[in-house]
Amino acid sequence: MHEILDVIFNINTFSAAIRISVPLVFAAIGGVFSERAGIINLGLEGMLLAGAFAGVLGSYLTGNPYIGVLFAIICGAFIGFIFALFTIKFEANHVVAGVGLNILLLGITTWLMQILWGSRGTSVNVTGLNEITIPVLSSIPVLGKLFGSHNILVYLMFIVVIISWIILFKTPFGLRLRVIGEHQEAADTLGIKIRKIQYTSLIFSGILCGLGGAYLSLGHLNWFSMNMSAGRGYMALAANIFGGWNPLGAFGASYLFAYTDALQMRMQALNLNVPNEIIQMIPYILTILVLAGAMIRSRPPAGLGKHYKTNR
Amino acid sequence: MNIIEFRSITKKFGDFIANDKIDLIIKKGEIHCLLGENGAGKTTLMNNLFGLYNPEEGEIFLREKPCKIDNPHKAIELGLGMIHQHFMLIDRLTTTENIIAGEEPLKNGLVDMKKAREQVKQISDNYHLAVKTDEKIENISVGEQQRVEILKVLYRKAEILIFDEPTAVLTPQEVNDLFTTLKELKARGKTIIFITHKLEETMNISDRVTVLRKGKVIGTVNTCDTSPKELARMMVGREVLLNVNKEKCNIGDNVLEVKDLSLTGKHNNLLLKNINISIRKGEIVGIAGVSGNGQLELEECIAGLRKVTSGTIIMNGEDITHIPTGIRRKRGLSHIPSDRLKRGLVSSYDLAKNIILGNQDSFTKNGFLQKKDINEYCKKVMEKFDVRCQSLNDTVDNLSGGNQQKLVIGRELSTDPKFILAAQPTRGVDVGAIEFIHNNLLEMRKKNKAILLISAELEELLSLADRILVIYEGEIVSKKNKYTKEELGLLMAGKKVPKGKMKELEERLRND
Amino acid sequence: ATGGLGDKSFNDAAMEGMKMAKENYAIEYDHAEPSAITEYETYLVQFANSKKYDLIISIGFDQADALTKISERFPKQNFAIIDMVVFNPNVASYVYKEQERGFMVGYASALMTIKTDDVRINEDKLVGVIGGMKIPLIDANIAGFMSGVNYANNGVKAIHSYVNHWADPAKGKELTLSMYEQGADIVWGAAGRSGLGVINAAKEKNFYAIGADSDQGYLAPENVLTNGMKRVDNTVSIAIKDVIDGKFEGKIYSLGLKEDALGYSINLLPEDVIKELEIAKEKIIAGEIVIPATIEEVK
Amino acid sequence: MIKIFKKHENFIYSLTAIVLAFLVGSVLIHLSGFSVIKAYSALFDGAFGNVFNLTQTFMNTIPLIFTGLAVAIGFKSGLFNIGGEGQMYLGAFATAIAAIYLNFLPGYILIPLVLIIGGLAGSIWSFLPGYLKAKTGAHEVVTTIMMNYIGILITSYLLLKYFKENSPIPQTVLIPESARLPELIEYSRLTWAIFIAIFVIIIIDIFFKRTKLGYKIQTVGENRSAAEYAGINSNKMMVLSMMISGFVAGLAGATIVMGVLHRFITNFSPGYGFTGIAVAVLGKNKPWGVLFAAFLFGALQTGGITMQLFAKIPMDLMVVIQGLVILFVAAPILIKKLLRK
Ligand SMILES: Nc1ncnc2c1ncn2[C@@H]1O[C@H](COP(=O)(O)OP(=O)(O)OP(=O)(O)O)[C@@H](O)[C@H]1O
Ligand SMILES: Nc1ncnc2c1ncn2[C@@H]1O[C@H](COP(=O)(O)OP(=O)(O)OP(=O)(O)O)[C@@H](O)[C@H]1O
Ligand SMILES: [Mg+2]
Ligand SMILES: [Mg+2]
Repeated sequence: MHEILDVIFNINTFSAAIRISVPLVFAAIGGVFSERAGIINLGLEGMLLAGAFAGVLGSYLTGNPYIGVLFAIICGAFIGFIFALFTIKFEANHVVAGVGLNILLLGITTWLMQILWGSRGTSVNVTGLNEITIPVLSSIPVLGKLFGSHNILVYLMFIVVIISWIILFKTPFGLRLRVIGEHQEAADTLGIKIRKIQYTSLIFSGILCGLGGAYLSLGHLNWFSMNMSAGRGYMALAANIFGGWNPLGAFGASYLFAYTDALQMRMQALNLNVPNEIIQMIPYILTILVLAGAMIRSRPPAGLGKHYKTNR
Repeated sequence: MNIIEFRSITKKFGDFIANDKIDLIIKKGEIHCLLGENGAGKTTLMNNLFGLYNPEEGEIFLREKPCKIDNPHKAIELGLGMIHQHFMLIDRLTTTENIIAGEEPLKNGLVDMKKAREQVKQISDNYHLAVKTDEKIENISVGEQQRVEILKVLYRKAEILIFDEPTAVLTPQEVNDLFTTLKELKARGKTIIFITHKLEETMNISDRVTVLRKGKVIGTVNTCDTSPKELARMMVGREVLLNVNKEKCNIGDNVLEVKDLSLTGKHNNLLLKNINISIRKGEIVGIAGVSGNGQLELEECIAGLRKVTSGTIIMNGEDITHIPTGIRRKRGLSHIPSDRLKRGLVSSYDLAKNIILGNQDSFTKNGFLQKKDINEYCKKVMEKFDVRCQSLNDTVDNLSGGNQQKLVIGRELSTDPKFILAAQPTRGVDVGAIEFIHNNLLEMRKKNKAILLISAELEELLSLADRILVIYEGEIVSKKNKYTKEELGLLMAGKKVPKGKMKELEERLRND
Repeated sequence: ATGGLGDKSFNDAAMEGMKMAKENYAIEYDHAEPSAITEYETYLVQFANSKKYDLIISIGFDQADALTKISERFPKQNFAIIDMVVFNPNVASYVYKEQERGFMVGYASALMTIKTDDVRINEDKLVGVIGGMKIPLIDANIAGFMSGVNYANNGVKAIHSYVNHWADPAKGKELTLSMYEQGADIVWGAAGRSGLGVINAAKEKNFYAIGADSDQGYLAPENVLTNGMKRVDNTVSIAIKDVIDGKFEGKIYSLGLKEDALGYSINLLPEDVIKELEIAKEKIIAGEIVIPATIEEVK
Repeated sequence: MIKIFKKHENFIYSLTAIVLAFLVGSVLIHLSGFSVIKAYSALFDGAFGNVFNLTQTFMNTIPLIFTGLAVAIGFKSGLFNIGGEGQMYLGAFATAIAAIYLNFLPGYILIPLVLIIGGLAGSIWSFLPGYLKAKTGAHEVVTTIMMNYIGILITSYLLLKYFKENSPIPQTVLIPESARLPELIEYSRLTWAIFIAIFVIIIIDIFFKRTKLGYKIQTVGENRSAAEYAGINSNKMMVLSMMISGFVAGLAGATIVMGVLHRFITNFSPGYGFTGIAVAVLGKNKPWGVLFAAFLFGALQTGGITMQLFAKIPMDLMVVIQGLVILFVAAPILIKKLLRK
């Protein structure tokens, strides 16, 4: 029993959870910005994947992983824009557009991989992101272990969580965005430039997913692998909902998924007398229990999924 | 100065012409009333002005210069402000947030909420428009919501204010307050366009009146040169009976009894407090009150859409307090809901599918819906209740508001109910339709049905109800057979009628 | 098969075998990558129907059902299958005694993890193995690994876990790191493309990884201790040669250490360990050591 | 002419969208140095070129019909069931186990019985998300995603622990002949499942168009407040529609086991449950629309095989075209704009 408690409270578990959570957090907050703009985003999965691909491509072409990250950002922004174009301008059903985007991007990345690297499965290895050790912080006992040494995207993630929260709840942009997500017509009558804000928000969403993808391929590993997002986009969507369409909540939910996953990995190796599959289920069962039990009843943005047609 | 001039404005929706070559002049500093039936094109015209719609033809001159106003942002910059017919408020945001969104005071790039609050407070003091600055919209009354809407416009320093049917949801006292505000605005040099269906209000407040019918201008008159009768004729195109004929009826046994009904809300607040009502056969009992005082909750409790906290509801001698809605309907409840689009209709369904909503069981054989029966029945109801549409396969969202309401009423009155719960049955419908609906309700009364009429329209209550209960903050504060309008208004606003005044009022009643 | 091409392991090894054959015997080949189990049959029919091919090779155990049917339907066509048995006269089946290579790398790990003067080795007597998914074929490897560790009988323990995905290298890496944190300094990844994450983790934290199927040493020359070799490339190449030489036989080839189809690669293994391994290998081939194929039996 | 256009407006838009997707696809094919004509003729040939290919197209269509219907049914009550994958696994598993243990029954009893058992297993798996949504408001998107993972793990656990065939493969033994769906054409693996699929389409179509229960479920989806007003228990309806949805997803698994694989094997699905989402929305959540969309996907998938084999064009371009089809079909406004030009 104490073995289990040991892993539950082990600092390493918490620290691993930070690493595991990064792509989820980026994508989940990407989800927040999209859905606060009223656009249901099932395309997170594809956006993550594309970001991962673009990151590796950038690093492959230039040898500089930071340029890879820049590629991922640009790619994310572009896909965010395309998604906005379809869901807003062409009034596509958001769910369909998201699913379509996922399939499209899976196909494109795999296809390009064959052209570029001659393999459907994995790209060549490229230069990944280095860990950065923060001098003072890393020598403090617990905090140092948790936050002392990560690559830049991990630190960026923490910044993004806080900045996103500030943007959403403290800036004019955020206030307008929240108005739009609830009631586009009302936003219109307030003289708010709905389209501009929606597009900006979705592009931002794409950029965040791009960063999440870049973390997978450049931060955590240093190559691209077919379909390497492996369902993280859907988990991120769940985290966005679970977290109440709030960046802090999305972070919390992502971290919970990641923590239970890290826990599950460690418990597998304990040779407990519990079937391995049951241990692997822990993250999923726990999520359901928390969601059903915690009575977190945040409402989705009232205008989510709706199209607003102007008569102009 | 002609502050606004519409020149031959035409707006179409598909083939339907909502505004047909409208010419209209608004003078600076006047209160100009726009009058017209449902669907006459009033809102559409104003939306053209406010940049929400772009007209197909015509020009708008602002301050005697041609202006292309192609979005609300531009309209606001030009000093226009609009208080919309359907409130444009975000329930989950605070009043202040609602007011400042789009034009936020800044501090270091962030929204300066402190300053925002101060500014809102300042304007609200200045114009006597009291609002709680940090309360969420979902927690404030409709009257206060409207004040927020006005503040939104004033905050944006509008010079020209458009009010689209602002009085539909207000008590007489609130209407008076609003009119005071309007006069004050006018005194400070603002120009006001005021849309309403109500002739009396028009006579009261406006300097000039323009009547629209079927998308066309019928005429503009000076208010001092006209009369309600004339305006009504201009609106409808025929003489309208402004009063209903109510015959005496035989009142029978108790049909519905509500005993000590109480309801507490989420935060343990009392929404309804010891409500007692009894309604007999052949009787219309009215519930008067400003919306937001528990009418909706009462309606939902009686309909079985909400669990009561304590108390009993008895229908035809049977305790139905804990019986689900469906069974209540089978035992003879009919319900005209206050929000027809939210509750009473499924807007994506066609007419036939809507006509069986709530009666689906009676049109089912072995689990299958009987299409033929339904269509026949639907046709019959539509004929009887004059629901105008192109075909039974039309979806309801293609019907005009008045026709939608007639559909609901037709459905609910055709099932041979024992008890009719009619909530705001004429909300937002025009004079002609009101007349029709009132006659149908009286018809039901004549057939010995028991009717509970929940309404915010005093005229409606006074002319239809046999008895009126006034509800205020979840409590029945008064129960009488006869009231004057003033008295009702005071009671609805939670004010006691002063002793001396009471005598005078009773005197007047006797003389009536 | 599971994980798909680009795993730098099983599937790529099979492809390698094709290329080898092409070079050595001047053959032509086509290949296809089905994306679902239900598609195997469609592909096999398409290949067989075209009558262009002298040999059709199914890579991966889950093609057995499809191949059984198709080989009956096209009795004149030669087939081969890797990792599973199909009892038809026109099918050559190649199966491996997976536990044998598991044993070798497990034994090697146990011998290595006590050499604490190596910077990549810690004090803990713990080694690990990570499977792609919990399926019998992988479990045979794990069981072999555990037996090998037990055989060393030097107090070293083995832990094991599963990625539950053949192609999620990020998760493979995290799983490896979790083992490393728990004290394991040698981790074997038998997890398709997810296994690439195992090697990446070892490289990053500077401990030992063991590769699978092919020699993955080039991925991290300082950290890939050895590889649990499965010479799918040779097998494929030999199967092709048999057809060319007219020696094709529809029988079952059960391959292991003895045939050199399984084994370990030298990479970073020191002399003394290799010596021990060779002794054990002889004993296995001689039948003196019997290795269980399921984890339950090891326990 | 114009009248005909009006009547089939949506259909024409969808068709144009597909054409457009192929046009964009051809640019990509050309860019990567292949012959467009060769590619598309291989694709067409692979999907419809001969009887065998056609049967393979139909075979690939069947599971998508079921999972697509499952998603569509969820949508009818306003619920987004992403859990088709897990429900299908449970269905397949239960079907295989039941067929193996009930092998003494004659085919005419066994086949319908295990089919229903498969469906019910799917229902059971979808019950919890529906129930939690109704009782606690737990968002079904989150819970169904989690149930997918749990479902796949649990079938794998039960299989390995109790039901595994004696071989290194994670699969059950073959189900008895009597439980297998008869093939329509020898060797095609196109079985009676196609009729079951069409039968289910008809049933679902009638269910939502003609029955009271269907009407009630749909009303909840269209307007929950109105449904409650009409005395419809919306919680009950949501749970029910989730269970029907799960039942149909379970049938996807059952028919694969009974018609194609003849046993349960882990990892058997390439994501039919997820593709079902696209199929449902592409088919506008209408049963016959789902058939059309599933067939399109099945054809692309099957044709892609020939394209890959004989035109040597990577399968992934097929995936790209699938994605484009979905995107373009989702955006009729785009098509309208293009058509007007
Ligand atoms: N967006 C729209 N699309 C199509 N038709 C519309 C639209 N908006 C308004 N209409 C139609 O245009 C006509 C004029 O509507 P409008 O809202 O201007 O009437 P109104 O005079 O304001 O009536 P009410 O008193 O009911 O508010 C109506 O027939 C209405 O149904
Ligand atoms: N959104 C819409 N789209 C298409 N047609 C509409 C729309 N709204 C209204 N219409 C059509 O416009 C016509 C006029 O509607 P309108 O609201 O003006 O009716 P009305 O004359 O005011 O009747 P009522 O008094 O009963 O409301 C109706 O026949 C209706 O079908
Ligand atoms: Mg109207
Ligand atoms: Mg209006």
